[in-house]
Amino acid sequence: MPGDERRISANVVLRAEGLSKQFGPVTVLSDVTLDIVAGEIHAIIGENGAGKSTLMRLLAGYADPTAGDLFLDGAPVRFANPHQAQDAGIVLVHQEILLADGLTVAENLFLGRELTRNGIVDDRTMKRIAAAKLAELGCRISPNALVRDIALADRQLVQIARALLDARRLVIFDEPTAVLTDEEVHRLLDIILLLKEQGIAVLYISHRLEEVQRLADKVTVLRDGRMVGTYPGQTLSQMEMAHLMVGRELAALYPPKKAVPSGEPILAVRNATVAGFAEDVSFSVRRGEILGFAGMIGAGRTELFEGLIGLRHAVGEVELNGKPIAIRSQQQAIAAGIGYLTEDRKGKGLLLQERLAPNLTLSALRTFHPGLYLRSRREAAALDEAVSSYDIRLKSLKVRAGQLSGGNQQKLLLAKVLLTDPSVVIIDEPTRGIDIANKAQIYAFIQDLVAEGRACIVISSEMQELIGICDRIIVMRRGRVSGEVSGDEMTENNIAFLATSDAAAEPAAWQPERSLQGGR
Amino acid sequence: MTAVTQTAPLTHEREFNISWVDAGPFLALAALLLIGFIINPDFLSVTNLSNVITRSAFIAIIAVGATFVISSGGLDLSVGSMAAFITGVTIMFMNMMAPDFGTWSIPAGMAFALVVGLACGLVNGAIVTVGKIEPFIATLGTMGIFRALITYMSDGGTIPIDRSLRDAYRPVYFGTVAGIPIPILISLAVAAIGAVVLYKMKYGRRCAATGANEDVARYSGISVVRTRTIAYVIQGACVAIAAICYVPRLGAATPTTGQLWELQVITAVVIGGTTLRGGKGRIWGTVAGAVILELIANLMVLSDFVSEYLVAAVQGVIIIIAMLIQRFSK
Amino acid sequence: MTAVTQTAPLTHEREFNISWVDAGPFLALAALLLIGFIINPDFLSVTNLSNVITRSAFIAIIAVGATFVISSGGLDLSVGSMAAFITGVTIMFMNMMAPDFGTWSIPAGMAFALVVGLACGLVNGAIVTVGKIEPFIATLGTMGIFRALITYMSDGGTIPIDRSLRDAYRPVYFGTVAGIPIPILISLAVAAIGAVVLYKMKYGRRCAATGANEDVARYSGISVVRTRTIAYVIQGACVAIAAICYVPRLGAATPTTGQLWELQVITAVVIGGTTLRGGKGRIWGTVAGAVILELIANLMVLSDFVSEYLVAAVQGVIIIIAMLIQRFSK
Amino acid sequence: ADKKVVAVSIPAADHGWTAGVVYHAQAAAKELNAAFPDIDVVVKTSPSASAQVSALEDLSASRKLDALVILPYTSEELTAPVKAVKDAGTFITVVDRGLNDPSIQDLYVAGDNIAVGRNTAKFLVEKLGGKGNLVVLRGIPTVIDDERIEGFQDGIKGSDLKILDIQYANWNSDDAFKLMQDYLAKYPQIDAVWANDDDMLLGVLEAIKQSGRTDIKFALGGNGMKEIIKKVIDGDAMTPVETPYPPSMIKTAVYLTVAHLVGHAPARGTVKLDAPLITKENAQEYYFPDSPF
Ligand SMILES: Nc1ncnc2c1ncn2[C@@H]1O[C@H](COP(=O)(O)OP(=O)(O)OP(=O)(O)O)[C@@H](O)[C@H]1O
Ligand SMILES: Nc1ncnc2c1ncn2[C@@H]1O[C@H](COP(=O)(O)OP(=O)(O)OP(=O)(O)O)[C@@H](O)[C@H]1O
Ligand SMILES: O[C@@H]1[C@@H](O)[C@H](O)OC[C@H]1O
Ligand SMILES: [Mg+2]
Ligand SMILES: [Mg+2]
Repeated sequence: MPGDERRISANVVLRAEGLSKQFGPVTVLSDVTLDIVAGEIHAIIGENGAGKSTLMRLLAGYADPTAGDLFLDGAPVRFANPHQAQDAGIVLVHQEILLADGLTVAENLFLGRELTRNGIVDDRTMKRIAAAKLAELGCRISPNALVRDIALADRQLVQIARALLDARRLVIFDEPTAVLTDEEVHRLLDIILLLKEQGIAVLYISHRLEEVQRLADKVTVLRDGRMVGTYPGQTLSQMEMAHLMVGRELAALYPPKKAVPSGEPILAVRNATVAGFAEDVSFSVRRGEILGFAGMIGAGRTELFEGLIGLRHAVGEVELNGKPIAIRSQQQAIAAGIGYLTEDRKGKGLLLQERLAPNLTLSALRTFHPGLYLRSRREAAALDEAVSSYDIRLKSLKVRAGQLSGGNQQKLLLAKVLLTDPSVVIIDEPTRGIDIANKAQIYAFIQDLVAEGRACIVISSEMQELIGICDRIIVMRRGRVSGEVSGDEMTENNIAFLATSDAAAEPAAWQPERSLQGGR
Repeated sequence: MTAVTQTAPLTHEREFNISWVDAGPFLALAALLLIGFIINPDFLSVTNLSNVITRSAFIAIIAVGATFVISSGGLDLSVGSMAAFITGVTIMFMNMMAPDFGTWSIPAGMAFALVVGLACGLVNGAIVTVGKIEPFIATLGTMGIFRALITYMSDGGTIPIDRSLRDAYRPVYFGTVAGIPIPILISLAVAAIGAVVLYKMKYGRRCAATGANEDVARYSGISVVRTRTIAYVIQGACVAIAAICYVPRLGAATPTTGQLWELQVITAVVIGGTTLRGGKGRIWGTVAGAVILELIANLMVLSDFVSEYLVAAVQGVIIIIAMLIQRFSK
Repeated sequence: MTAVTQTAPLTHEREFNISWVDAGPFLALAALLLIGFIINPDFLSVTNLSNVITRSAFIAIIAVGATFVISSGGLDLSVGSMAAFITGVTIMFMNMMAPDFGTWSIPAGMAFALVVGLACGLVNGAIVTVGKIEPFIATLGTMGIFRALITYMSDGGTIPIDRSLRDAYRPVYFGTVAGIPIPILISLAVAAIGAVVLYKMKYGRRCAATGANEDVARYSGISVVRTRTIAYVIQGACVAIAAICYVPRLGAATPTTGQLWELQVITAVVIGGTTLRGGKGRIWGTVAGAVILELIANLMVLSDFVSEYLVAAVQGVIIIIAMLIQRFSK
Repeated sequence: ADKKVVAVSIPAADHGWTAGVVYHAQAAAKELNAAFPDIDVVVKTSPSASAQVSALEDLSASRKLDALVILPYTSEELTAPVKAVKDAGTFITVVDRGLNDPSIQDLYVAGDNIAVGRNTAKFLVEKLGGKGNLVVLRGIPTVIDDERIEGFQDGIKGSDLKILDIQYANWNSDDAFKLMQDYLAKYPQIDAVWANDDDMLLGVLEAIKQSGRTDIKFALGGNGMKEIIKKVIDGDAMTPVETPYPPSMIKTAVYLTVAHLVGHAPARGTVKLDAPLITKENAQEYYFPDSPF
């Protein structure tokens, strides 16, 4: 079945033949052959670490293949750098956010290809185009905003807009929707269809298989760096895709729900306010309960919880196990037994240049290494244990955290937070950029950890996942709680209504989150 | 399902609050002028201010260059000794030309100074970018090299400018145009050009991007090597311009010329609001920073209650306070 | 098609495979020794090497502290004048105690020096972390302050140690244990302790994490303020230890004591392989760096082909070359 | 009537000798301000030549100066600025490091640097019997340093004294200590050392002491630092002589200048402090145990 279309048709923009990539002794990609056809949306799917991003980097000139060739319009080609690929009309939207924090949105959009008039940069035009491009994507941030001050989702949109400026032959989207809300995703998919109409080839990577199913004309599946095959898009069900990716039967995505817990609340929050982001939020969570927080990006959920655990300035009352506590720093939160797993695992979660063991114990230094000294043997054992119990896939225990694939980084982060033995675990976007098999595992972990008597709060922009795992969901809108659903009320419609109704009524006044100076 | 009604919406601050960040150094400057006036009313006399600002011109001009280097993510410790070196070779060049070309040797010498400055900058840039050596160390190395070269060329003594050129050259430092001292005009011109390049030209964007995030710059097709090297070359040109203005002031180059200027220059840049981590540079803040430094020194001379031994301490304290004003005006 | 079979199970390979990165400074050191020997065989004589390494002890000890500061993401320019300040007050303290307590005032003075060092470090740390001022500027400020204070306290003169204490104190610099000069032993001890703290203790983790990524550190419950402040305090303690060894060398503090040590210290740290951006520090590399610097100076005197005027230039060139060796041995 | 202003502009205390200058200048100011109610002596230090030029501008921009006593950081760079002050009608006293144009000064108070070098050299030629190996430590590249070296080289001319090596040690005891250690490592036979400043001599002596070498017969300095004069008084074998170059010359200069202003004694011309050899016999005259230098 692999290689439905081995002949070079006139429409093939880019052909990859026998591509392989090794990092030192480690082979991450071997013998991949691919035809990318103009006006076609070609999805690449595979588990975390299957080599998708690596393949895309080879195609767009960011890295050199160890073996294999590329053909542009049938002629062999070699991109010495991304610039040459860009000149050939090939652009890549990276999985990681690659923007300069200290520059404005417009400056980032046009970085390296500024428009000038008589040698002077034409800021007015660039800002205009930037605003227009962003609006097309449904992003309403100002082109003058500093990238440092805008939310992750907006950054992703800026990155997409940047690629679209240059889209001529082939646009590669590497998990563009991981950090986007459903609404933003819809808009992006429309734009991608528009690209297709214009005869532009699109390579599309996503772990959200429903998107793949909606969009893809062709689907190529990678497993462990090797091609499983290329298939016509519409014929594959999501289940079949998952099966091809994983190579075995998958159990259900969501674990079966346990009885609704009825214990005493562990954590109760009253009238919490984080200036500029969240106002007057009250809720409580019980032992054994999984509480969801839904809302659009910018609803203030992340900031609310960063406030509650002392990473931002916040006011309000917090009770833990019935006793009021004041948390002024993340240290105190950890000591009190509240663990927080950040949504920004690369920027705030892991030391990417550091090995795995130090990353694993970083939050738990105090308890894990009693006394002054590090217990390196204990640390090594803990890593072994984490690797096996969280099923972290790696090729060597000596790799740096940054070299793990996204899903495995997320598992490491989960292990890191749980090492502090929290009684309340707050997980912000638990499965962002995570493949379906890993997702199921992470859901199972969440289930396990509440089964041990902890409480878990899940913040997610994927309604499906909240509905799938939570006992109860609180919906936030513009910094306030707009409602709460549980049991049968937990439907996409209800949640969407609570999350957006007001915002939809007055879109002009609605500004996505922006970090305000008041914070910290 | 329980719906909660929405009360007043959260306020989001306006995008366009005239940025206090940029105003920081100017506020510090204003505070200093006020304090100076209280301590000694002569402080605000036209002569005094014009003297002080004229003096700050050297540091300001060099610091404009340093703003490029620092914003591109580099650092240059060699500027002081580079200034001495350029001053020295320029004077030697002019003296050599003087017998044959008379005062024409002054403009010729200026052009020569510029060429030498560009070359020195290129050397620094190449060591840092091609040699991939930490800028601190690379320019510490060239600092020693330039300083030693001038000591060697002067045989450990001074290199005075030819008497025949002295008077013709004098106005470059002591002259005025429309009442404004020429060095002030030159430093304003340098700053203005610097601002245009940094804020209004492609190169400026690339410079800031390189300093803000090298990977992003590289992925955006910006040559980090080229961008950073050019920053050092700009720095070299600025040092040369400062040297050109400097010659008539002291009339000689000595092995101690320009000593510790590098610290003043970096201080001016940082007081001006550019961070040493790289990223966006603030040219006008830098100029304000240079003036602030010179004003502090001036204040020390004009005020009488600080023991001469403690001058450095008081300066240190004032600089820290200026930075605090800077920071908390944010 | 090459299947990626996971054959051997994952093992914790020993952390101990000698990495070339770490070897860089030692290779540079070896190269230097070789060149030195070729130029002048006396270079490798026991007396000469022992002199030179003993001399490098101050810089090495201070630089161990600087490795902490730099790896935590800071910088300290004040170490030289802090050393002068501590030397001065310590001598004054000992002299004051001497009439009543005799040679007991020496250990008392040492303890006093340590306390002063810790306090100075705390001041630097607080300005940087609580005041949130760019370390470069903050410590440039305190550099002026310490220097001025010592000048003030000494009335600008030298502060010699009491004759009655001199001989008792002398061995701390000039003495040997088992043939090894005491300063060398002290600096090895300081480096060993530093290595344990940085590599084997929790604080070391916090320090490296803070320098590598402040956000990750904060989100992991590490207090950036506390960690970085502690690094400055460690630096203060190291400066105090260096000062304690320094006193008997010349028996006096002068306004020039410790001048430009800060540059040597930072150079040693960087030559040793720690990057100024923060993150991992390399204690033993730092020690090698300090020795390299002192060897270069020594080589300049022992060799005959460099004019006295050009010494600084040749040193600059050698430092750059050492960095290149360092870099390309990676 | 208005007070008469006497500005004293000197280098900052960057080594022992200049520290002595600052001490004596401040002492003079204090004494004179107390003694003469209508005289105002202000002392300003500058850490570099260009800072000193600035200080001159500042001093004369804000008040009329009746007199300026200046110890120029460097000669070349300060000549024109001092002339500008002079042209405004100020009485100029120059101390120690001369200006390039002597016609500017009304009064010149200085030591004799050539003599410092030459007298030391003469002593060595005589004591070593006109033959032997020398090493020399010099200060920083300035005219003063050059003059002393020149005087010294002049002094040994014609003898068989040989200068094995000469390097900068920046008038700094630490640098001198290291340099001397290196000289000792490099040369197996050294008969005498000359450091052209006593700060450096301190470092030299420590290095010699540590080495335990016996070949060095003399280690001499210059400047009249009290510790060294004490050695001469005590009959130290290695440092039996010294040349004076007292930082108190600044005090002399300030006193003379004020005397001129208040009309007690019109002072003009040159006061050259001699640099005779200080020996055990006359050392007491040069010994001031209470001065910081
Ligand atoms: N520089 C590197 N050195 C060593 N191994 C690397 C390096 N970069 C990537 N890898 C490894 O290559 C494999 C493939 O990574 P890649 O990022 O291509 O996966 P992916 O399919 O994009 O995964 P995800 O869905 O999580 O993004 C992973 O096992 C990763 O750890
Ligand atoms: N979160 C932190 N960030 C920075 N420094 C810290 C932090 N926690 C502790 N320290 C400092 O690190 C050093 C070791 O303290 P730590 O608490 O880790 O050891 P411990 O013996 O486990 O202490 P305790 O008994 O208080 O738990 C102390 O100086 C402490 O002040
Ligand atoms: O500063 C100089 C001093 O150190 C030297 O020894 O004597 C002359 C002075 O000018
Ligand atoms: Mg990927
Ligand atoms: Mg969020």
